[in-house]
Amino acid sequence: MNMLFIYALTGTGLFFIGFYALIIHTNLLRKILALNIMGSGVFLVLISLAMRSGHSSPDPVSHAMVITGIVVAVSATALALVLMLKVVDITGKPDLHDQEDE
Amino acid sequence: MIANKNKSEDKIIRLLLIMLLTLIASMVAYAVLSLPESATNLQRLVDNNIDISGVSNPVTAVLLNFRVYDTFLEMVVLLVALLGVWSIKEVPIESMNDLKNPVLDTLVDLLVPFSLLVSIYLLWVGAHAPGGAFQAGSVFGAGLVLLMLSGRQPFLNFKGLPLHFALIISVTLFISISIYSMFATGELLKYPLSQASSIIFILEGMATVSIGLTLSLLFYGIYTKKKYK
Amino acid sequence: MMQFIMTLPWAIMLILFPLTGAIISFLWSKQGNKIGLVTITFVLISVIFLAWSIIEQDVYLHTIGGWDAPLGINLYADGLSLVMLIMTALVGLGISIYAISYFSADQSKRFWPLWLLIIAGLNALFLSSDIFNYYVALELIGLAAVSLTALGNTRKAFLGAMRYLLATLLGSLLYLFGVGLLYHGFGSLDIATLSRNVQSTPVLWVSFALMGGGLLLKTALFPLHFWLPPAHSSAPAPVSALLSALIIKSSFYILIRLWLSIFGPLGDGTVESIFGLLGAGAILWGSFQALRQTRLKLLVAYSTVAQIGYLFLAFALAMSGGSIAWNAVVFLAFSHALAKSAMFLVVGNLLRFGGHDEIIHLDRVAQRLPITTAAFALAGISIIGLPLSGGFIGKYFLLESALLQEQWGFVIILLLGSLLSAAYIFKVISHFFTPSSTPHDSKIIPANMEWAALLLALAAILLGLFSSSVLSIVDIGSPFELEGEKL
Amino acid sequence: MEIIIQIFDVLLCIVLLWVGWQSLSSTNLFKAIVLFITFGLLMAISWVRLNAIDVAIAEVAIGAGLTGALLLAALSKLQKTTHIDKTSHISVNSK
Repeated sequence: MNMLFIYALTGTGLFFIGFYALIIHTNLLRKILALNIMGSGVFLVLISLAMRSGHSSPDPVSHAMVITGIVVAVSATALALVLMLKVVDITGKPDLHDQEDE
Repeated sequence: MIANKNKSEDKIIRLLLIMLLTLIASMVAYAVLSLPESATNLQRLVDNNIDISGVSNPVTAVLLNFRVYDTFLEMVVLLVALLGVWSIKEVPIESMNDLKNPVLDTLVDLLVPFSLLVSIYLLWVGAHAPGGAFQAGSVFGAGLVLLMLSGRQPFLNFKGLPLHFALIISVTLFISISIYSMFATGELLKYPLSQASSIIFILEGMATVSIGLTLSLLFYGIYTKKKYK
Repeated sequence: MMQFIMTLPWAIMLILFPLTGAIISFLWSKQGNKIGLVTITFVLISVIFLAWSIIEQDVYLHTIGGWDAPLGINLYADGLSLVMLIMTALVGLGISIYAISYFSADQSKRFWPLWLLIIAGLNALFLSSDIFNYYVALELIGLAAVSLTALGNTRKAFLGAMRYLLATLLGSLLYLFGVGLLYHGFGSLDIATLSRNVQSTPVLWVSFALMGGGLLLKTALFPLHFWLPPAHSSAPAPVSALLSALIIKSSFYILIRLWLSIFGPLGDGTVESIFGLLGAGAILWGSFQALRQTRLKLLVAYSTVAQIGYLFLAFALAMSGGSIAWNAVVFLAFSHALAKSAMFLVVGNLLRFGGHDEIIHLDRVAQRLPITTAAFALAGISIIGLPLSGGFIGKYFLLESALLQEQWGFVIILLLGSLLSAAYIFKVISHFFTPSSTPHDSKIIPANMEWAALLLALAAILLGLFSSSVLSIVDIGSPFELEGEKL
Repeated sequence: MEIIIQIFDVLLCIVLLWVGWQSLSSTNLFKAIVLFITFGLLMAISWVRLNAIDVAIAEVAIGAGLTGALLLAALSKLQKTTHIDKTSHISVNSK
């Protein structure tokens, strides 16, 4: 087996570790961290599989996708954090459980 | 999730979740391992066309030429994120952050010009070596963030309409080049062969400015003192 | 002259107009209303001309940058994309007309750039034929939609927006993972190339599971709908309207596209059956929940959960029934977009009028807001699927398809679903006519807010009357023939 | 030489998973974020190993640097606000 596949497997592992954390944590900051780890997992899968070619250099389209993905991720993280701070402002705590819900 | 009503019930749910996710993860892993070792991707096509793309770094060729439309929309995503942050939270450009630290100050004095230098270098080499607008822009943005962390106000003398113009300069340039290319070549974002490298360079330069400013302002939106309404 | 007009790149203008409008409204925020209306009018004109040229000259195909797919990205519009674009422009116009009076000056400044960017994103998405480009467009739409949800500026709106953001980001990541695997498995991001390359391997089905899972979450199919009611019921009225009418359709559209050209031809019927079951579940659960609600806005939001179910029933029925069921999907999606946006605008009017949306406390609305009442009634007719409306055509096709295939379970679900939706719609309408036990003050509703709702509802009815011309548009490029059959 | 690289690969992957998991399970939020930044730097190392220098540069500046700064700024806000809101909580609720 090509050694590069272990990076792909690690990426898969990171994605699902993040997925698990996203579901069980109630703290919004942790949920945002979990989403970021999941994203890194996807990127790792993409980049490691890009190395499979016999060429000296890896596939540039995967790299371009990941660079785009990293910028999307940071934008989404910023929006999520601002929204989280707003939620904390109003409810006093960083989670989605609101006593005022009927 | 169901909160601490019942600890053991909670434990069972977690166990089931772990089992379910492990099952899915192993199926994904199986699929990944089943991929053949010889690649099926677009690398050969990129290699074959790189000579007429205007740059020699294949990643830059993909981002700024072959799939430049993705990058166009990506610039719009950055703008959306910033508009979103500004719409959720009023960001006062004028407010001062009182975080003076002499050690940090000296460090910042050195680091910020350095980051600007690195950013320009990355922009410059992007055409033929690793680097390009996204990297240059993010290094530029990181430099601005450092500046803010040291209590400096990079946007104090540069706000309002000029700042807004700087933020949209990249998307505006993409729109202009879209229109220009429709007239010049009849195809969206197709560059005339002789102008390809200069158009890519201008696009990258403006994208660097927009990315750097947007990323640092996204940070500023969180970092700055909140204002109660 | 006509020839010249037809050769103009209307599809590209559909993307560039709203982008330009968004930038101008960002720089010149005081004039947001005017810029917004002008932009949406241009979008509508572009759609009309694009439709005209597609009807005359067959499908639209444009290679961006002069690089043909799979190296580059192609814009592609057939009948299905065209109907989605028309839907976006019509609903967009209605919402824009409403929004000019709805928002305060401060909110309006934030609303217009983001809303115009959403229109640009939707148009880009419906015109694209590249799975990674879909991802970027989805993120664009998702982030803007979340920001607009938060514009509600209430406790519930922020909580709803936060939940929505987490759900939509998770959906995007699942989708992106699938894109990565599909790309490395079959060497392309272009749908047409992929449909030629794919084989039924583990990679194919795992990427479908990931992409499909992400898209179902974004489309809020039962039981992944948990984020929808809080977000759709707490956003400002025009935003609720655009969320329910347009945003969830964008991920659903990608799902149809992927299914028809990449995964469907290799499927063995399992996926369709699962979708059918989930759809049935959505119809029953959503309708029951809608019936239980005491607040009108939540009722309308749960009704969306139910209506999404119908879209997925069609998946199951199209398995062997073919194009009748797919036509049903188009009518259901289109008529739901028109009727549901009308309903949310009506709720917005009622909230402003009486300051609340408690159904039992509605106070002689019919006498005091006749246009709004008419809008709700007409939209209700389409949602229930009463004859001649757009919703009727959709449900009729579904029923016909189910009967032809002797799928009695689905027949019962369809009838039960209509009965339940009739129940919750009439429950609301009956309170429109009665005085409330606690009479309350009322505020004046600007005429354009009433008429925007009525026009959208009317369009939902007209859709049924013009069903044959819509059908002929949908057929262009035969989007519903599986790729295998085309060859 | 080959075997050393292979050992390095395996070690890096194990450390990535471990740091990722630690970051998500740490009880202390500050520690979680610091671990996340470490995770970003480790990711950058694996990008270099995978011949993705372009991605590595973007990762260091954005993944580790800017995202880390965003998270730390948010955390400091979070801790301030949750302290303040212990008192203002009631007034918010009674609205």
